[in-house]
Amino acid sequence: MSQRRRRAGDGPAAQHLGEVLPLARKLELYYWMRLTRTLEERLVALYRQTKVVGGLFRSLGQEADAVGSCYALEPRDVMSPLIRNLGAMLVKGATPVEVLKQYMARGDSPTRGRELNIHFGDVGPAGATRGFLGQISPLGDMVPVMAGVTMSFKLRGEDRVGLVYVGDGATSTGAFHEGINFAAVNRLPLVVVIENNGYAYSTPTHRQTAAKQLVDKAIGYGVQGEQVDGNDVLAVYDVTKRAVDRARRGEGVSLLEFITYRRKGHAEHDDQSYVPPGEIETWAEQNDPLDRFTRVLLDREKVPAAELAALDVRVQREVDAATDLAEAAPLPAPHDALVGVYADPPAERPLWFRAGADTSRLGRERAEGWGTFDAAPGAR
Amino acid sequence: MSQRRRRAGDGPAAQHLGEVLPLARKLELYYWMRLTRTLEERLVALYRQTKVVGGLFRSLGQEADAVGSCYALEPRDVMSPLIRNLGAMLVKGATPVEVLKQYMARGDSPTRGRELNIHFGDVGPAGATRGFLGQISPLGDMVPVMAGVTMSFKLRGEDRVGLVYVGDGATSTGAFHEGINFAAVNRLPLVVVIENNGYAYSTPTHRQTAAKQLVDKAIGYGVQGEQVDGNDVLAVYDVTKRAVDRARRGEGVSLLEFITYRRKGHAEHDDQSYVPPGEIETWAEQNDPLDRFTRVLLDREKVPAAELAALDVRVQREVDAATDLAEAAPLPAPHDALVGVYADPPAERPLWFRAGADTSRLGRERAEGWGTFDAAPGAR
Amino acid sequence: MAAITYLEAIREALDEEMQRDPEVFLLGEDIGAYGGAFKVTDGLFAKYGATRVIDTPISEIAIVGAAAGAAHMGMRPVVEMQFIDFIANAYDMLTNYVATARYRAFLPTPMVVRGPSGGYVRGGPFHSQNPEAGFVHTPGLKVVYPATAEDAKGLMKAAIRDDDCVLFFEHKYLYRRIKGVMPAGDHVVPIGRARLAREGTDLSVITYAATVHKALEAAERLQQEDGLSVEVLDLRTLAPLDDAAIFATARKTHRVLVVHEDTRTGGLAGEITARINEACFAHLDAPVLRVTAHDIPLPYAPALEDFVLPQVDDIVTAARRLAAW
Amino acid sequence: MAAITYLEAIREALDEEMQRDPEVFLLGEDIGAYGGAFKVTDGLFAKYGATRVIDTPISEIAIVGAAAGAAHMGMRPVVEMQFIDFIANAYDMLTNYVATARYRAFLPTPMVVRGPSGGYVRGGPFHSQNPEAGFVHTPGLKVVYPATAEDAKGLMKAAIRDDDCVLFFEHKYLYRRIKGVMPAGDHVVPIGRARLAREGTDLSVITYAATVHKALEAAERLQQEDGLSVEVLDLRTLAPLDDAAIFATARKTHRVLVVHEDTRTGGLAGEITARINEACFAHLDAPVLRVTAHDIPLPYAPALEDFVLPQVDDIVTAARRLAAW
Ligand SMILES: Cc1ncc(C[n+]2csc(CCOP(=O)(O)OP(=O)(O)O)c2C)c(N)n1
Ligand SMILES: Cc1ncc(C[n+]2csc(CCOP(=O)(O)OP(=O)(O)O)c2C)c(N)n1
Ligand SMILES: [Mg+2]
Ligand SMILES: [Mg+2]
Repeated sequence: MSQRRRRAGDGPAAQHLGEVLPLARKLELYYWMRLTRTLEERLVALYRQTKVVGGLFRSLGQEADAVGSCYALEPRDVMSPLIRNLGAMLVKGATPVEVLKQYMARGDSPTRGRELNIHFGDVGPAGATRGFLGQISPLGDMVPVMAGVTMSFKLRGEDRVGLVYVGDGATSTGAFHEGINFAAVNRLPLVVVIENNGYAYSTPTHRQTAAKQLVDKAIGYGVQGEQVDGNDVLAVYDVTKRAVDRARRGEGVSLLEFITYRRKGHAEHDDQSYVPPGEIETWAEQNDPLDRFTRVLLDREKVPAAELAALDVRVQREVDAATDLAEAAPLPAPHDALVGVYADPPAERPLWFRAGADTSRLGRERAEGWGTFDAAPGAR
Repeated sequence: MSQRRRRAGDGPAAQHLGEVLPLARKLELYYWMRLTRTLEERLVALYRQTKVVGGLFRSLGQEADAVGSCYALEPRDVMSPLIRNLGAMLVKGATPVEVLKQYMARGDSPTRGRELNIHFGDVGPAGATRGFLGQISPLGDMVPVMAGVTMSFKLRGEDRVGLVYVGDGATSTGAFHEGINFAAVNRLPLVVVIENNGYAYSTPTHRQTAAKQLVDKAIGYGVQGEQVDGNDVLAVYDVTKRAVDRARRGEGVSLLEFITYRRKGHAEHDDQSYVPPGEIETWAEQNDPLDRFTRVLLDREKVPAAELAALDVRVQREVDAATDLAEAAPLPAPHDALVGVYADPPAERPLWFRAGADTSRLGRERAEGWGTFDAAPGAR
Repeated sequence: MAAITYLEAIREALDEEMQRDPEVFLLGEDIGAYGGAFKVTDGLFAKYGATRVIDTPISEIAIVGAAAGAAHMGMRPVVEMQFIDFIANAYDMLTNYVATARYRAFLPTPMVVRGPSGGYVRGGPFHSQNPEAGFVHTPGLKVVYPATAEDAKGLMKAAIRDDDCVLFFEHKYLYRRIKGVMPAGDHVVPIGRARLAREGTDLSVITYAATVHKALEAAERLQQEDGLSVEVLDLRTLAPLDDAAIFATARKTHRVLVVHEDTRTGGLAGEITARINEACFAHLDAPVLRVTAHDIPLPYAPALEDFVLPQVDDIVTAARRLAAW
Repeated sequence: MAAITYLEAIREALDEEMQRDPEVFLLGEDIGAYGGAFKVTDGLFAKYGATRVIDTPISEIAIVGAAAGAAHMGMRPVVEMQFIDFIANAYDMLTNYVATARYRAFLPTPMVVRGPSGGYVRGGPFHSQNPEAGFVHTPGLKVVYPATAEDAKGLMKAAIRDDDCVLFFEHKYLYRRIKGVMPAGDHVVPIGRARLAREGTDLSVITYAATVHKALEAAERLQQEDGLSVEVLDLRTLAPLDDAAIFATARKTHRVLVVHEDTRTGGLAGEITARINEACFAHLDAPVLRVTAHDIPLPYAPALEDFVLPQVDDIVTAARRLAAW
């Protein structure tokens, strides 16, 4: 049942769904990958200016896997990202200004300054929400939650699919195991993606599991398994789209393993002293997903270099504009902390020793629109 | 890597380690299986007389798997049983009188009335302890604990092996997953046995996992996997002994799946209404492990029927004697509850409103021998 | 109408809410055809089928996490822990994921986690627990623990309708031992309000769950033997605590005994004592006293369990000391 | 001798104990060559090798469970949670398995679970927690939470030598912010004894961990601005609590403020209040007051975090009210 390479389950004559994408859509993939990288580079600059509150997490070298996989989803589908899935979030409609405001802990950021970095989401009814779920830090937990999200699709007969990312490290958690098993037994429309980027913080994958490859776990859960080159955006799209289609057809869970590489440290502060010399350089030179895809577009698809350059400029402008907006955004007001732990009561009262706390506004603090920050998908 | 049937990893010419056992040892296997069954029947009688405190758990029809596997261990090895592994505990040196006192919550039972049924153990240094660990109720937890026990063997260079049982149901727990993965990565000398008896309480195995067979999980953990007929005591011994030998040779973890059947309900109160009609009867008539092994002994090994009958009588006498001892055993004194939550302080003080509590004896309550109930292995 | 047991009252609430709201569904181990370890869901599988009464693998993390995911999407899952003791396995999911979902991500998570709790039944250390303290300590969760059949039904209906996660502890000692006649109509008991189980003037016992009945028994004895008039407040909801009711009884009798079955250190009685001390200090004629279990894992043998857990005699002893202060 | 940081003091304790006792070994995520997320174990892998400083998969259940198994066999594992927040994943293993092992099975389980805890560092809801309350509530566990570099070292050495499981909370705000000169020789601070951090006569602040430093700052201000003499008791050990020290300060000043960084409801301050109320009722001139975090998951933005957590100003405000009672 576990397939070592892509498409074995779909018959030998199956099309490569990535390669047959129209050029316009391939250029969209390029756009999202470039946007991911440029936005992260901007975050690095802001981080160095100490404008980022807390840590900064990069997905350098993994843009293809995040973008290519999420691109296989429909707007009504729901995706659950992890810290290296900025690209997937952008594809799903998260905007650069949201991301920047989050990292800078602004008062009108998607979580109003309550949560870190890209821990934010927008889920609910199809159409009304963009369909990505805010992660929490404890690894693996999103797998059971996404089992529940997709269970709701199945119970209600909705034509929606879920996709959840985990790292190689997170496969060691009990939550991952219980979640994928639960989804498998109930044949839920869920795609579980393992991004094997070689490391969990400092721990190499062979200290995380004794399995030869992580996709070998598929058979033990009785689900379809496929492994793919995670730095080939079209291959990632191909394998994910097939898994999404299977889920949509009611064929249950797939476990996909993307082979990729984390070129930056766990977070910006990590000096990667544990990485064997030359390893990062080799991946950077020979296996950068943007370089690879650029070559495909230039050489095979005959896209004029100027067209890609124009996209790069567009991305740069968008990130500049988003940065201006984010930097001008207000910080949260302290008393905002009191609102919304429960639906009822809608706000906590400040403790008595906080005599100075301004509570006069608490009544109207819980506006009707108090949900996700309401930047529409078009607002990107 | 995952082997569907026994011995595939050991070359085609490998001996059947069960079949080549000397007759005297085969008769020991018979003795332990018979003792397990007779002791449980006695417990049923006591339960009906309301002398058992709490529930009663049977292993009827699973005696071969518990006895045959544990028989593959050396006295210095450590085994962690579950609720259906009374047979394994007896092989490891637990005595009928200990079991009876536990079930009747006597004051000199192995846990002095603190824990239920067969939740008791005796582990520590080789030689000084019998080598079985007291289970707790939350399923799966003993797998990580046994990873730690076997890690101590490896770190200290001790020639000892661990074996841990889980049910088909317990394979769904996060603890099972984290524990076997941890053991696999560290190549610990641990044998993990899944007793697939068809049900977890009322839940059939196909509602527990979508895998075709539970041994399919082995490859995902990078460990050796073997499946065996759990009602064939010699086959169980054979497969387990090979796994134990591999562990002892430093070849790491094995995952064994025993196919068996739980003929009684989850506990005595369970009416098994969820079992398809005829299923239990079929297993009882065609696949009772004691019947099957009796036939092997009579037909193939040419043991005189009278010899087996004599063993049965011996077992009956031992269980009778143990019952007399257990019924005469004292109930725990109430203030015994206060002793030994911590090494220091050695006892809690009674709360002030317990004016009547006799605390005069607390000082000497924590005797030097305050460890496991000190019935020597020979005392069986 | 005939009286029904505490357990039947819970079942009736589940049934009525499933009838009323198609988004309500049940999730848990062996709750389907088998009806659950204690038969709380008995008959519901037959009535509502496998899509609304869903048997799960032995996976408390996944059960709670999946309930949260479905709840985000507008469903109203009711999860059974086969024994509440196993809620410890889902502690991360409940305290880190579920409890924070609304606050950190504005995600509604209307779900109920229910299960048989408590001791006095010779269940031993892993089938007798009262794990409420850790969850009352977690902002974002609500906690209820009914003592009567009427409240078991009414609070379950309120819990299912609540827009946040409610932990619903059911005392297994009470399941079949007590009965009540259900009020007619849509009987909903609001979360957050205590119940005055017995009026009195000399001292107050504040408690919840099985020890409500022990307190009532003690109160009766104290009335008869000592002529003491004991008020008994049944908290019913543990988070949020009903401060108004707690303070009212403290200010009325000036002597308060807090009783719970849970262990002493870090149990809820400390929190209640602190609140009374803060808000009613001038009204107290005596210290707030606590009758609780000893700080010991609950042993199995009857003599040991009875020693560790609070008994009617203990409440009587403590009340006498309080009255004599 | 030169002063070393709180973090270095912990490392020194680990190093000395590993040197002293070959049964001591370390287990955790990224603690080997990398030296741990906060570099607490930096250098120990190089010194003791891969059999005594063991990197693990991301498996808190397994890490804690394996430590228990090794401890049963006579080893002395010291486990790191990369952030203490993830101890929630091992809640079942710690509270059900580890805490009960000695009592139910007479199994020694000498192990330490340590990890970076606490807020004031913009860590957000999952990298700032203070989960001590749930464990102080669990019979069978010991809990320490040092506030000084000296105690960090001395308590770690005591924890490793203790014959039961000790949870060792390290405040990450203090890791590199405070220093101390280590006493010469085998510096062991006994578990279960509080430390008088400042003597005073008008009122007492009882606290632990990072808020010890906030309390000391407040005490200084109260001395200067109000002429109030404030005693500050640093609990250091949370389980078992040092009743003698708590009662002594309460009986001395007659006014007690309990301060902690943890959320209010169900936090340790309630337990401490209840104990003082029980044992020192006649000595109290005012109610025991609590300064704690708000009952809110800890938000990330500085303005929000600072609002939720207790600050020096809050202690000053509360102390003034207490003094004026
Ligand atoms: C349950 C849990 N334990 C530990 C951590 C700390 N932690 C955060 S990220 C990380 C490594 C994650 O590695 P992986 O899953 O491979 O994802 P990657 O960062 O490589 O994308 C660890 C150990 C955590 N977040 N959750
Ligand atoms: C974590 C946990 N969840 C639920 C239970 C309740 N429970 C006790 S036994 C059991 C079924 C076990 O089935 P299996 O593992 O197949 O073992 P078997 O009884 O068949 O030997 C369940 C659900 C438990 N003990 N632990
Ligand atoms: Mg990784
Ligand atoms: Mg089973």
